[in-house]
Amino acid sequence: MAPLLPGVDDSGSGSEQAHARKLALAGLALLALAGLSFGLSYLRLAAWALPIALLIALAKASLVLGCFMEFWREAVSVRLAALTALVMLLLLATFTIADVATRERPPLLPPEQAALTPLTPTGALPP
Amino acid sequence: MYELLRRLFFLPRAATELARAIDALHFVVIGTTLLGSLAIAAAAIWLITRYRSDVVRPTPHQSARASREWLLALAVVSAFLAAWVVGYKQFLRFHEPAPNAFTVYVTAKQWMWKFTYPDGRSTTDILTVPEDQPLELVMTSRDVIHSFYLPGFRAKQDVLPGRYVTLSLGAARAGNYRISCAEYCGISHYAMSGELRVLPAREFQAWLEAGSPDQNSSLVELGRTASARHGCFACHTDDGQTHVGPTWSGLFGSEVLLADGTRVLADAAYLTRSMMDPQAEIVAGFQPVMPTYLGSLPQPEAAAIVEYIRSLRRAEREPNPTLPTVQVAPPDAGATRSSAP
Amino acid sequence: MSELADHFDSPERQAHAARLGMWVFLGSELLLFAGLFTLYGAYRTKFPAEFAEGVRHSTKLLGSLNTAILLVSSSFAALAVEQLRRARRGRALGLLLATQACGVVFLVLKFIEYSKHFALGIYPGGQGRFFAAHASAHFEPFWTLYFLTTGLHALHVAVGILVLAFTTLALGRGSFGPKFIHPVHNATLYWHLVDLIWIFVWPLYYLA
Amino acid sequence: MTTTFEPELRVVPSAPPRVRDLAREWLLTRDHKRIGILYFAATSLALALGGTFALLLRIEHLTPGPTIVSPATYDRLFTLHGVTMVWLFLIPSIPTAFGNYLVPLQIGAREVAFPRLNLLSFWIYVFGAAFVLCAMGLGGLDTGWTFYVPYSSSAPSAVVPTLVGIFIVGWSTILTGVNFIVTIHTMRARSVSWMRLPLFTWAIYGTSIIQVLATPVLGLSLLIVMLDHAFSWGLFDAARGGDPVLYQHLFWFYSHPAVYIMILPAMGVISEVVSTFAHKNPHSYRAIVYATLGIAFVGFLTWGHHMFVAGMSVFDAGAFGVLSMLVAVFSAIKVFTWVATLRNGSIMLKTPLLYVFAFLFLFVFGGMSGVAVATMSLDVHWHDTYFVVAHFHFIMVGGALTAWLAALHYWFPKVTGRSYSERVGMLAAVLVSAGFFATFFPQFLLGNAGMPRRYYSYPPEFTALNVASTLGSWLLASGLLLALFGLAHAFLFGPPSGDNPWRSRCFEWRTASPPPTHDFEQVPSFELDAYDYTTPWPEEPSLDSSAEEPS
Ligand code: HEA
Ligand code: HEA
Ligand code: HEC
Ligand code: CUA
Ligand SMILES: [Cu+2]
Repeated sequence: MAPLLPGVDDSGSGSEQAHARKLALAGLALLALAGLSFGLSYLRLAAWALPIALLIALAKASLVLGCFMEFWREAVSVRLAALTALVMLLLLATFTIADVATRERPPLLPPEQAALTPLTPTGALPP
Repeated sequence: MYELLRRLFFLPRAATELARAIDALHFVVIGTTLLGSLAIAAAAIWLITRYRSDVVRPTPHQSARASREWLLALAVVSAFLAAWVVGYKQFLRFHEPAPNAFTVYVTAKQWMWKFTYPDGRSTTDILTVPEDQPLELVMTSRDVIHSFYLPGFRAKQDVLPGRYVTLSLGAARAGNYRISCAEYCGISHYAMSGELRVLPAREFQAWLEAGSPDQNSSLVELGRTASARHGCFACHTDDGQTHVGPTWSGLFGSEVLLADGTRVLADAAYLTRSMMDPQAEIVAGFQPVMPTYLGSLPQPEAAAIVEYIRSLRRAEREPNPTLPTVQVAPPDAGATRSSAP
Repeated sequence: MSELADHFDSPERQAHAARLGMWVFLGSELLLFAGLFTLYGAYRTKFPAEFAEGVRHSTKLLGSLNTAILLVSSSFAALAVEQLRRARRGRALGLLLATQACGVVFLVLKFIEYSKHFALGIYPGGQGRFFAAHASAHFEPFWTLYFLTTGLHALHVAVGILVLAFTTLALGRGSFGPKFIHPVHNATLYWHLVDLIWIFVWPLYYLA
Repeated sequence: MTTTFEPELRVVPSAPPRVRDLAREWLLTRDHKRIGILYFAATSLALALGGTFALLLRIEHLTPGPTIVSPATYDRLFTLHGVTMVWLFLIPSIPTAFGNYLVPLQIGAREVAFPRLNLLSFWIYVFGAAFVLCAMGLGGLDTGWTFYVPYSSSAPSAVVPTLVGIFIVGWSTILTGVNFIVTIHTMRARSVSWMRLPLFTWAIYGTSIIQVLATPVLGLSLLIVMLDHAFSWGLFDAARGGDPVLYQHLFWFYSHPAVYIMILPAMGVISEVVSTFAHKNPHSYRAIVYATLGIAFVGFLTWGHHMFVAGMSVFDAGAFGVLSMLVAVFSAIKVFTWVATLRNGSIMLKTPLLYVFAFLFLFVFGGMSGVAVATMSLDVHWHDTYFVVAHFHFIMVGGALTAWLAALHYWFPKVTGRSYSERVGMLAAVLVSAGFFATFFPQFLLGNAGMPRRYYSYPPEFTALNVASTLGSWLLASGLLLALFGLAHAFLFGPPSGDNPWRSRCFEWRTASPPPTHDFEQVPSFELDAYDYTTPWPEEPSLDSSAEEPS
């Protein structure tokens, strides 16, 4: 496989070469995952389709981060910076989606108030 | 005491029980604010005078004990959380569906308030309601965001285009209350005001009878024809039979079980939401197939249909309710979308 | 351009500063897209059916091809840095050029995708005959978000290409060597971020 | 980066070479101190503009009906005032002017990490600010500083150019933030470990994190509004299934953290001034550091408290309510620490400390009124009334602007090497505080009485309180002018101050005042902590503080 890929060759010291091979492998794994995701999209997974696709995306993202961006080799400060940004993204999304998802229903009423008996017919107007 | 504090704080007369409760919390929180900031200032003055020195001397290195810091933080946070708990409970009351409510539809547009009553009549900028009956507003906007503000009720709710929002106000004391628009909505924002008149029951009845002489068909009747015209009966019935959708008979005021397991009270607000945003709350056992009527069903007709559905539970006992006659504005020409696919 | 600016006391510190600066900036970029992902989630919660249907109307094959292209380009970029570390400037240059070529192909395909949408009468903002024909459902949020997200992403691809091009030029002029590669590294980091974002855009708008 | 940066710019082509050189030396400088001073000049200009707009607003409210301007002009004025004050003055003011000048000095560095980026970011700011002001001055904008859709997407005014300008200024904010984060991480002198950093630097660090993470979200929301206004994309248009409340989520996700961008640097100033003038270590250094970081992070979780009545779900409203209470605790911890620092101190009562005193009272009042508006049922009444206007002016003027003045007086000798007149300074401080209180306290009561904000005219029963507020604003303005006059006079004619007139131990005072071009003749070892006042410095006679008083 190695000669097929530009940038990977057999010269150089062992560990350097291993690293280049690792990168190439990561690239292939990414393509394979993308293929998997693509294939799965033809199955009728209904409600599961999105979570599964996102999980695969997460796996791909970890590959890019870990292998290409050398995330784990960076200084702690760098990792913290990236992590903070991610956390903020999740916060923004969570609270905003929670708003849309929980609107127009007061779920926090005590049950005895929520469970009202049918109204008197003259509810509309005072006698 | 309450009256004194209320005047001291420049608060307008409170119209409802809830407004008074909110004022009580107000006094506690602002009282703490005043005392707290004065205490901090006093402490600072005292320390500055006490330790002021003309010669700069070395000072001892001091460090706070962590346990004390935590205790202090805990004390402050519990005070704040207490305020939140009380405040949240009161806040929820603005959103609780009230049994027996007198429901008014509010349409906001630049720069006026339009009110549609249960009997179908409409007024602009002046809202007249009976005393001692909980008041519920179902509101929407025709253009930008406005905010319906009743200082006397300590109540406010943004009014949004394309959505129905509700505001439960509780039963009010008789009197006149100022209505303002509190969300900036353009050049005449400051002039978008109105008045809420709460009348004792007898006077209200008189007001009802005095108004609208030239109305010729009951709101319920109008609701029935509107339903037919908009094709509701393709899926709904008024005689108790289940069709594509649930029957309307006996629906109003009942408790509806939704597909996600929660229960809601079928009040005017719920019914309106069902028409305008049917996908939001799906009745258990039905498919989410009902189209939205947002934009195609004008406000007065929606109100009429709700009144019609409301009438369907007493139809068995009390045919032909003697509701005052109504006049409904012509179908909204400004509706942006047709319902036909 | 000399390798060490006079206010830094060591090359390591300078490299660390450059990398940290880049990562912090990438975090900032991520939050630019955070708003779009958030809007996607919120509108999808509101209109689940329309979104599912919208995904079915998207140009899935082209979009997936673009995914593959970006993934490959990212691998090239990573390998380029690796080659540079081993002082193989020629190979590194080639790989960087290949990365940019991938980016250009991506943009061309994107352009084709857009013209296909336009041909169907799908324009941003719910304009076009597609929306007139589906007036009872709300497809507008999906498509407007689609154009906004992919458009902004494409803009980032374009900027990434420019950044890489400048880096390649500087590399060709011999500004960087094995000890001084963090400008190249930073340029590829930016490219990887563009890739990362696409990795999530793709399933959301094309697959499910 | 040692090669000369060839300036192509001919600033004043026909001017004699000396002026040209001077202009080039300043306008293209990469010296963090000079950039700080440039920023100071630019942001002060913004303050003067914004303040002038504010005075006009107040004059309009002298009578219930029309007074000096038309409704359309009034709407443009409050938008101009808000936009100028927030983006052109308060957000950049302390971090860019004082931060640029002092952070390198406080960490024992000779420069910020990216000096050229720093200069670039200044010019981006100037360009963006000019853009905003031209757009709003020529085209007018009447949406308020919040640009709520759908009004802003159809408002008949210069929406797009103004937002483009703010977008540009946002870039400057982000670049500055990146620069400071990297500087503080990588440029510290060897002996300056994290837990020895001066507190002002910590504050700038926390601020920068917010700047970097929040500003892009503002950029996106403005972009969407622009696309809507220009091309009718209508992403928030209800007729097309859009939801205007989502815009508010995005906007406040930026703008609530942005209020901490405004207050954190101010708090940093207070920490320094209290410690220096009490000549004592902060009562708890760690508490302040952790509270700074706490505010920076938890501050991201409370944006929804601006939307309690906006049609948000009651579940979300409750969550944001409780989180707002949590963030307030960090501020309380800081306040208690500052007060406790005064204990057992050796206090030198000078103008900056007087401002700190005003800050303590006004910030606690304003902050607690923030807790009050975060109490959900109370906010239903207060939202979008003058109560909220009073809340944020108490914090932004009574807190941040006061701290800005404190910083100005505190570091004046550091920057100019001259001392100002304490008598004028103190008189101005008293005038500013009294004027401030008279301006904004009545606004709390107006809010209680139910006067909505952004109102051109108001019912006559509100007249008395409004007049009081307007009179107060004149007192406030004269106080500010007096303070500026005092400093300008001292800048030209003030006597030399010596290197360390306040006997501070903080790191920036361990070099000459004003500092040499490369900050330190030789970077000191900083053996003594920044807040170690337990020993007298050997070379420093324990001075009679009255000897400092300029004649
Ligand atoms: C620098 C700016 C700044 C700062 C720091 C704050 C700080 C806070 N703000 Fe404020 N706020 C604004 C600027 C700011 N705000 C602006 C500009 C608006 C209006 C925007 C618009 O609509 O145009 C606004 C609006 C605003 C609202 C919305 C009101 C409405 O529109 O309805 C709310 C609601 O919760 C709020 C809450 C808070 C809280 C809880 C804090 C807390 O962080 C405060 C914490 C501080 C303290 C709590 C003081 C210290 C406490 C003590 C020392 C304790 C003393 C002890 C006891 C008495 C027990 N703010
Ligand atoms: C940093 C923020 C900041 C600051 C410092 C101020 C300062 C002041 N503000 Fe501002 N204000 C806001 C931020 C700020 N404001 C915001 C965000 C809004 C909301 C806008 C909106 O609704 O969209 C607002 C709204 C607002 C309103 C409400 C308008 C309305 O809703 O209708 C009012 C009304 O009184 C007001 C008054 C004042 C006054 C009197 C001052 C005074 O403190 C000003 C004092 C300053 C001066 C007087 C300048 C002094 C200097 C000179 C005069 C120099 C002269 C010139 C040279 C030497 C060249 N402000
Ligand atoms: C295509 C069929 C269809 C049409 C046409 C239709 N509906 Fe419905 N409707 C349904 C279905 C199915 C439900 C139950 C599921 C749900 O809640 O959405 C429903 C539910 C409702 C409910 C809530 C009933 C309950 O038991 O809680 C109301 C109110 C309602 N519709 C009103 C109307 C009105 C008014 C119209 C005409 C203007 C109308 N519908 C037209 C199918 C339809
Ligand atoms: Cu309507 Cu303001
Ligand atoms: Cu806030």
